[in-house]
Amino acid sequence: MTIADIWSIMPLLILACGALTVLLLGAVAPGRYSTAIGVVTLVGAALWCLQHTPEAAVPTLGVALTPFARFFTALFSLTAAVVLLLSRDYNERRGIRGEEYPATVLFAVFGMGVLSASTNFLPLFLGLEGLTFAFYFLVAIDRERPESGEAGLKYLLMGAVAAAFTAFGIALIYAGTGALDVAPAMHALFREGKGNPLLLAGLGFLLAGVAFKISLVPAHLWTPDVYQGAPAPVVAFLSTASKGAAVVFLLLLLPAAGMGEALRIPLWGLSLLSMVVGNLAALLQKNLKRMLAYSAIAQMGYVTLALLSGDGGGYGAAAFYVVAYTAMNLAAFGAVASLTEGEEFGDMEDYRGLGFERPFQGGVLALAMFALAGIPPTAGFTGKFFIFAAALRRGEIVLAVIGILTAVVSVYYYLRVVVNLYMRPAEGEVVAARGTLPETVSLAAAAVVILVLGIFPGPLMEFVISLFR
Amino acid sequence: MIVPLAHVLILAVILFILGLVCVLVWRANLIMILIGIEIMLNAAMLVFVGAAGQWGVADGQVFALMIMAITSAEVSLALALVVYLHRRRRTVNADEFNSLRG
Amino acid sequence: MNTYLSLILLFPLAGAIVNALFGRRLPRRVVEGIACGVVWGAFVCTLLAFVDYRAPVRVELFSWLAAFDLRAPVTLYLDPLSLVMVPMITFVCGLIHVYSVAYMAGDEGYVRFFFLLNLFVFAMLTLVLAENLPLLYLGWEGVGFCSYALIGFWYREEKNATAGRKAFIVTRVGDVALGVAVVWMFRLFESLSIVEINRMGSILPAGVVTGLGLLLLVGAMGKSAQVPLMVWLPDAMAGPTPVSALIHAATMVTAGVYLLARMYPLIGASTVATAAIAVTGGATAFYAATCALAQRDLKRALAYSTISQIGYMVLGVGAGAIAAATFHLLVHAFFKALLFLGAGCVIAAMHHEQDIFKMGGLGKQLPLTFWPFLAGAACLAGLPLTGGFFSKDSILAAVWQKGGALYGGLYLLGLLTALLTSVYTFRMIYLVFGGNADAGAHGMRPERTPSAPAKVPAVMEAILLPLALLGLCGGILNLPAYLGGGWLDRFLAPLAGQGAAEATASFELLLQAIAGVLALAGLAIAHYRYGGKRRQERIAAAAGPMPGAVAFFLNGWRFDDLYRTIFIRPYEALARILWERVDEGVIDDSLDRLASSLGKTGEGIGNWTTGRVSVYLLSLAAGLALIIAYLAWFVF
Amino acid sequence: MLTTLPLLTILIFLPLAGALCLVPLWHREERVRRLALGAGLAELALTGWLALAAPGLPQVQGAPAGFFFWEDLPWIGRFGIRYTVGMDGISLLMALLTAFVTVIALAVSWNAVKERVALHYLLILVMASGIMGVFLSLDLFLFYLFWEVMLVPMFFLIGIWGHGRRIYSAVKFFLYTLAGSLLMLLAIIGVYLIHGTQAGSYTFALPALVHTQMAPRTAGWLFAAFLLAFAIKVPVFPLHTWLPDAHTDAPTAGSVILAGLLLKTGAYGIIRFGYPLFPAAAASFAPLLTVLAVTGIVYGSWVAYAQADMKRLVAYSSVGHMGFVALGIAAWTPVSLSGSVLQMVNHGVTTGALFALVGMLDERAETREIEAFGGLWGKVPLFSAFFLLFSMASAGLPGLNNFAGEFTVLAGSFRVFPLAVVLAFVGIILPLVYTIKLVQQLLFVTERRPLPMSDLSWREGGILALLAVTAIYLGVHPAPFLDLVKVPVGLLTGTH
Amino acid sequence: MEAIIFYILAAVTVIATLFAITEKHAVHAIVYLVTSFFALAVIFYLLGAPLVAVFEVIIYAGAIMVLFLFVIMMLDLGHPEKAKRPGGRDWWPALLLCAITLGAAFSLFGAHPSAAAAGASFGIRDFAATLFQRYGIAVEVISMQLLFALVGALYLGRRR
Repeated sequence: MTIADIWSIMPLLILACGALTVLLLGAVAPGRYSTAIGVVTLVGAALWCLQHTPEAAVPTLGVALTPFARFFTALFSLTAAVVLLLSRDYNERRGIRGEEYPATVLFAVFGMGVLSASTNFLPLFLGLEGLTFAFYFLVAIDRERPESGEAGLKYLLMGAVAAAFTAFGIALIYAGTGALDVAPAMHALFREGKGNPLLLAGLGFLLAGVAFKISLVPAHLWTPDVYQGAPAPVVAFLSTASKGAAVVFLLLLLPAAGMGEALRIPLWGLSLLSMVVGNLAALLQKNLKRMLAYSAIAQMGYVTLALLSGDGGGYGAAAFYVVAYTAMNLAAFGAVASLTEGEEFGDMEDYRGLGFERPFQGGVLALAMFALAGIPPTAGFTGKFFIFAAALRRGEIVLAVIGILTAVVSVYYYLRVVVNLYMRPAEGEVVAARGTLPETVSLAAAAVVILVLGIFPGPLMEFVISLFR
Repeated sequence: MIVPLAHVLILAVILFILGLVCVLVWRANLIMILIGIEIMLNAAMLVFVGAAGQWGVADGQVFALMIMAITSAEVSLALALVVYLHRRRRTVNADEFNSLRG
Repeated sequence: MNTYLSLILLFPLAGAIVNALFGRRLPRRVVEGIACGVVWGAFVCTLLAFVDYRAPVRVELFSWLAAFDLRAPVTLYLDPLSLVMVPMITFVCGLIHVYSVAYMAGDEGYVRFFFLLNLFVFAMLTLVLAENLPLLYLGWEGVGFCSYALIGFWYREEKNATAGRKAFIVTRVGDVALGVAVVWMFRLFESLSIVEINRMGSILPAGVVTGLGLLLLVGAMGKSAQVPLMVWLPDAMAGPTPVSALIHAATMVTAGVYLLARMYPLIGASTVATAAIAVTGGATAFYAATCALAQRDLKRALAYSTISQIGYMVLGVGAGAIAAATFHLLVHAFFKALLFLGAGCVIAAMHHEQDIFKMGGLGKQLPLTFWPFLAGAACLAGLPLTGGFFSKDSILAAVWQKGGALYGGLYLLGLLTALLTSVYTFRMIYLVFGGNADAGAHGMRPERTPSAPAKVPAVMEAILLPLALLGLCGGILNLPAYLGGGWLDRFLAPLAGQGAAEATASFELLLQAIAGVLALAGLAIAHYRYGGKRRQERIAAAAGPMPGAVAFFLNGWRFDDLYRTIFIRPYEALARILWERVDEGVIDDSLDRLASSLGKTGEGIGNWTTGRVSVYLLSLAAGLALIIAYLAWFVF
Repeated sequence: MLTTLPLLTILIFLPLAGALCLVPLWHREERVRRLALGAGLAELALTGWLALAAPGLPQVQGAPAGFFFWEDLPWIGRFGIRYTVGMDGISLLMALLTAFVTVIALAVSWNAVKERVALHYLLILVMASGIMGVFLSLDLFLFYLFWEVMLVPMFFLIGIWGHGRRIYSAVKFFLYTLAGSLLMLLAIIGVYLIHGTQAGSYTFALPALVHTQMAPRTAGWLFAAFLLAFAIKVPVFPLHTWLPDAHTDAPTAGSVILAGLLLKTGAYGIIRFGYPLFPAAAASFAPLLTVLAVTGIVYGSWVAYAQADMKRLVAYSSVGHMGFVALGIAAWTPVSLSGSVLQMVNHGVTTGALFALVGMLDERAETREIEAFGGLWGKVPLFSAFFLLFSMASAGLPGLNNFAGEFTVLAGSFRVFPLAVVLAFVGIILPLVYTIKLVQQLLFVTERRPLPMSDLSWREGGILALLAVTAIYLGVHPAPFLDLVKVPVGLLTGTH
Repeated sequence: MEAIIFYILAAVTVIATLFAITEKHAVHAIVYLVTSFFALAVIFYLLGAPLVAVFEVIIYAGAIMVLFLFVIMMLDLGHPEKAKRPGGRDWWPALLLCAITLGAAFSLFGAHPSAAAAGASFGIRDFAATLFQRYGIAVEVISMQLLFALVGALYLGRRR
C-alpha cells in the first residue's frame, strides 16, 4: 500500500476517520459537535470526490475511485449530510441522544463509498453488508418507540437472510470463474450459449438478495414496516442512499454482463410486480410513511425498468433517477421529520391544513409529492422521462405501458397528501413543529435540486451517461 | 481437489437449503431463525473454500473468512436486539412483533 | 342606392342599439320617438330606393364569414321580390310602432319592448335583403329571437314565457333543415350567394334539387307555421297584441313564403318539391281553417286564420305562382295586421278579456274599431273586390291552372277552405261585435268584468284606417288580366321562372265567381248560425260541455298532445335517463368502480404485509425460488 | 427594434414573473389583486400588440412557413430537446384568448375570493404561463412539460376554493387528464425514437418529426395515444365525465379558465400535433372521431337539459359545443378547421361568460339550484340582459360568436361527413332547448324563493361588457380572425 | 481415501444440521449445530483451507454458538416444555419453496461444464498476502463493521 494508494482512496478514508472521530469525541464531549463534525466530514468527502481526480485507479486494492465511484460517493455523502442536518433537531425532540447516530451514518456512507468504488466482489459485498449493518442499528435507534425496535428486528432478519443469499450467489459466481473481480466474472456470464449456468445461478441468488435491498416485490414486505417504525430522518436516509447503493451495486454488475434474456426476464418480472404492487398497495394507505414505502417500492420498479433497458441508455437513466429520487425522498421525509413535534405524524389526516399552517414544510412536502408523481417541472418527471425513453428504445413497450398506467394510479395517492395539506382544514390546534434553520436549509436544498433537475436535467444527464462509457 | 467441485456445491446447496428451511419454519423462535442464517452462511463459505481449492487462488478463503467476521458482527448485533426486544415484550417469537402492518 | 340600402338596415339597428344602451336613462317620449322615428326613417329610405330602382343591385358592406371558399359577407341584394317586401315591412312596422306607443302606454318595460321591436325590424329587413344564405339565416334567427322575447314579453306569467319558448324551439326545428340545406348548397355550389345558387340550380340532378327543396320547405314550415310545425303560432298570441300583429301576422311568419319564393328558381325545377310545397300549403290552409272555426279566443282565432292564409301562400308557391303568393303575402300583411290591431283595440276595451263568447255589442260601442275590423274581415273572407279576394283568387287560379289530379284536389281543398274562412271570419264578427253589450245581464259574464268597455286611445284606432284602405284596395296592386293585368306580376316576372300559364280572361272570371260565391255562402252560414237571436243560443251552448269535434278543433287537432307524447315527454325522460343512468350510471360509475376496485386490490395487496416477519421471509424465499426456477427452466 | 427581443419567451414567462412578484405582498390583498390584474393586462397588451404587429413582419429565418415569431435554443442536448417556441396564426389566436380569459378570470375573482387571495392569484398567473406555453411550444418535450404544468394550479384552484365535492372533482380532473397525457408521453417518445432511427439525429422538434415515416400499425397506436390525451381534454364523448364535476365544483375563475382555455389545449393539440404527425392514422381515425364528436354534440346538450345545477348545465353544454370543434377537426378541411379554431375562441368567450354569470349569481344567492331562482329580469335587469345575450350566443344565434364558428365547422365538414353534419344540426336545436329553459327559469316568471340579489357592480358590468363586445364582434366580424388562421390552416390541410 | 472422508463428513454435516433444525430445544439444536460445524471445519481442511477450518472451530463453534447459548440462558428460553415445534402448516410452504430452489439449483449445477483445472495448492503465506495486500481495504471495512457492531450492541444494551 503506497502513498498513492492512500491518496486515491482518500474520500473513503475521510469518511472512516470522520466516523471514528465522532465516536471518539462522543466519549470526550458527549453530543456536542458530533453533527457538525459529521456534516463537515461528509461535505469534505463529497468535495474531494468532486474536485480531485486521481492519476489512475488502483485496482490492486479491489477498489478504484473511478468517476462513477466518486460521483456516487459524493451523492451519498451529501445525502448523509442533509440527513444529519435533518436529524439534529428531530433527534433532540425525540430524545435520541448520543454520538452513535452520526457516527453510524458516517459509517454507512463509508460502506456506500466502498461499494461504489469496488471492482471486486469482496469489497462490494463488504460495502453492501457494512451499510446494511449500519441501518440495522439506525432503524432501531429510537428507544422511545417500540416500533423502532420492531422495525429494526424485521430489517435485520430480512437483511441477514438476504445477505446469505448474496454471499451464496457471489460464492457460486466465484466457483464458476475462479475470480472475485467483477468485470471478468460478468464478462464470462453470457460468453457462451444461453449463459454459464453456474454464473446464472449465482446471479440469481445475488438478485434475490439485492431485491431485498432495493425492496422489489416479492422481497419488499419489510419496507412499509420499517419505514413506519424507523425515525423519519433515518427513513430519509434508508430510502435514498441505501436504495441508491443497491442500485449502484447492480449498475456495477449489469453493464459488464450485458442484458441476456436470462437476466432480462427476472428483472422484467421484478419490475412489473414492483410497479403494480407498490402503486396499488399505496392507494388507500392511511399512514403517510407506509404510503411512501409502497411508493418507494413502485419507484424502484421504474428504476428496475431502467436497469433492464440498459442498452437503450437505461443505466444513465437509472443513475439519474437515483439522484432525482434521492432529492425527492429527502424532501418528503425531511418535511415529515421537520414537522414532527412529539409523536411523529403517521396518519395522513394529521397533515390536514398544514400546507397553510406550515407553509414552507408543507410546500416542500407537496413539491415532493408532485415530483414523485412525475409532474413536470420536477426531477421526478425528467427522471421518469429518461427511464421510459430508455425502455422504449430497448423495445420494452409492454412494460413501459404498464409502468405508465401504474404511474397514473400512483398520482392518486400522492395527491391525497396534497389534498390533506391544502384542501382539508386543520382540526383543532396545530401541534406541528416549525422548522429550524438546519431543517429549512436542507429542505430548501432538496427542493432546489428537485426543480433544477426538473428544468435543466441536461448537464447531470450528460455527466451520468459519461460514467458508463 | 479431493472431490469434484460439483459435489462440494451440492453439499453446499443442501446445507443452504437446510438453513433456509430453518429460517422459514421456525417462525416462533428468533434464535432459530438466526441459526438458520448461520447455516446458510456456512454453506456459502463452503462454496468459497471449495472453489478456492478448485481454482487454486486464495481469494475464496479470504472471502470465507470475511463472511465469518461479518457473521459475528451480525450475530452480536442481532442478539443484542433480541435481548433488547425481549426486555420489552418478553418473547422471542418473531411473529409476535406485528404492531407494524397493513 | 347603396346609401339607401345601408340606411334601411342601419336605422332600426341604430334605434335598437341606442335604446338598449341608453334607453333606461332617456325620457320615455324620447325612447318612443327614437323607436318610431328610425322605422319611418327606414320607410323613407325604402321609398327613395324604390324610386331609384332600375335593376337588381347588390351591395357588399363588409366581410362576415370568410374562410377559404366559404364567403358570406354582409351583402344586401335588392331585386323586385325584396323591393316589394321592404316597403310593406317598413310601412306596417312603422304603423305598428306608433300603435304600440299607445298600446304600451301603461307598461314599464317599454324600453325592452321598443328595443326588441326595432331589433326585429332590423332582423326582418336583413332577412329580406340578404344576398347570401348565412345572412338570410342571420335575419331568420334574429326574427325568431325577437319573436321569442316578445311573446314572452310579459315574462312574469309562466304561460307567456312558455309560449315564447315553444315558438323558438319549434321554429328552430325548421331552421335545422334550412341550415342543412345551406351547407349542402355550399357543398354543391362552393358558394352561398343566393343569386349564384339560383343561377346554377339548373345544373343539378333532379333528386338533389328535390332534397334541397324539401329541406327548404321544412325550414319554411317552422317559420311560417305550416303543418306539422304550426303548433307554436296559436300559443304565440300570448305576446302583446302589436307583436302578434307585426311578427305573427304580417311579417315574420311570412318569411317562409319569402324563402321559398326566393329560392324558387332553384327548387322550382323539382316537381316533387313543388308538389310537396303545394300539399303542405293546402293541408295547412284547411287544417287551420277548421281549427279557427272552434276557437274562443279572439287572437287564437286570428292566429289560426293566419296559419291558414300562409297555407294559401305556400300553396301558391307550390303552384309556381310566385307573384300570386307574394301578392297574397302583401295584402294579407295589411289586412291581418289590421285585424290584429283591431283585436288589440277590442281587447284593450274589454280589459284584456279575449274570449269572444264573453264579448258582444262592441259594434256600437267601438264603431271606429268595428268598421276597419269589418273591412279586414271582408278581406280575410275574400268577399269579392276586396284585396284578399283578388290575391287569394290568383293563387287558386294558379293552382287550377297547374292541372292534374293533385293540383285539382288542392284546388278543391282551397275552395273548401275559402268557404270555411268566410264562416269563421264572420262567426268572429258576429260574436264580437254583434248582439248587445248587456249580454252580461244574462249572467254569462263573470262579475268582475265591468260591463262598460274601456276607452281605446284614438291613435290606436286611427292606425286601423290606412291599413283598412290598403287591405280593401290591395287588389289594384295586381289586377287580374281581364282588368288590365297586374303590376306585381310584371314586376316579379323575372323571378317567377316557369310561371303558370296565363288563363283566359273568361276562365279566370269563372274561377273568381266561384270563389266569390263561396265567400258569400260562408257569410250566409255564419249569419245563419251566429246572427241575431241565435247568437245567444250559441253562447249558451258554449258554456256547456263541448262536443268532441269542437274540442278537437279547439285544441288544434290535438297536435300539442301528440307532440307532448311523442317528443317532449320522451325527450325529458331520456335526458334524465342519459344523465343519471348513462352518464353517471355507466360512464362515470364504471370509472369510479374501476378506481374503487383498484383501491380494494391495493388493500388486498397491502394485507400481504401482515406484520409477521415469517411471511416476509417466505416471500423473499419465494422470490429466490422463482428466479432460480426460471433460470433452471431457461438453461434447459 | 422591439421584435428582436425574445418576445415569445417574455409572453410565456411574464405571468409567472407576475406571480412571483405577488409573493412579497402575500398578505396585502388589495395590492395583490391590483398587481395580478396588472400582470394580466400587461400580458393582454403584449399579446394584442403582437397580434397587430405580427402579420406585417417578415418571415423569420429558420422558422417553418407561416410563423411570425420563432425562438429556438438548445436545452437538453443529448436528447435533442430544444426550447423551441413559435407563433403562427393559430397560436396567436390562442395566445390572445389566453391573455383575455386570464384577465377575465383575474377580474371575476376580485370579490369572490376572500381567503388565501395571493395564492389564488398566483395560481391563476402560473396557469396562464403554462397555457401560454402549451400554445407556443413546438418542441414536443417542451409542449408536454407545459401541458402538465398547467394542471397543477387548476388542481389547487378546484381543491382549495371549490364548492361541493371539490376534492373529489379536483382529484378526478387531475387523474383523468393525466391518464391520457402520460400515454401520450410514451407516444411522444415513440415518435422521437422512430424519427431518430430514421433520420439519424434525435429531436423532439415538431417540424422535423412531421416527416417521420411510420408503419400504419405503429402510427395508429401512437396516434391513438395522442388522441386519447387530447380527447380527454377537449373533451370528446365518452371521456367527458371529469368535466361536469370539475366545472361545477371549481371556483368561478377556475371554471372560466377551464372552459375558456384548458379545453382548448386539447383541440389545439390535435390540430398542432396529432394530425400533422400522423396524417394517415388521423385519416383512419376520422370516422371514429366524427361519430364521437356528433354523439358528444347531441348527448352533451341532451344531458344538459336534465341538470338542476346551473353550473353543471353549462358544463354539459361545453361537451356539446366542443363537439363541434372535434367535428371540424375530424373533417380536416380548410373551412372546417378554420371553423374549429374560431369555435375554440368562441366557446372560450361564451362559456367563460356564462360561468362568470353563474358565479356572480352564486356569490349573491349562494346557491346554484336553477329551481331556486326566478323573475330575475325584474330584479336585476342588467345581469339578466347579459345572461340572455350569452345564452343566445351559446344557443348559436347568428350574429353572435358561436354561430360563426359552428356554421363554419358545419359548412366545412359537410363535404366529408354529410350525415354527421345533419345530425350535428339536430344538435343545434338542443342547446336552444336547455338554454331557454334555463333563461325562463332564471329570468322569467316570478321569484320562487326570496334570495338576496343586487344588480351588477361596475366591475362585474365591465367584465361582462368586455365579454359581450367580444362576443358580438366575433359574431359580426370574425373575418380578421379567420384571416389570421388562414395561412396555418392552409399549410396544415395542404391547401394554399 | 480423503474423498471417502469427505463424503462421510458431508453426511455428518447434513444429518447434524437436519437434527439441529428439527430439534425443539434450542440448546440441543445448538449442540447439533456445533457438531455440524466441526464436520464442516474438517471438510474445509480437506479442501485445502486449514486457516478457515481453524477459524470455523474457534469463531463459529467456539464464539458464536456460545453467544447463542448465553442469550438462550439469559433470556431463560431453555425450558423445553415451553418450546414448541413448528406445525405442519409451517412446514409445507417452506419445504415446497426449498424443494423448488434445490431442484433448480441442482439442475443448474448439473448443466455446468465441470472445470477440469485442478488448481495448485497454496499455503498460509499466500493466504496472508492475499488478505492484507490485495484486500487491505476489506480488512478495514470489516474492522469498522465489528467496531460498529460493538457500538450498536452497547447502545441497545444500555438501560434507559
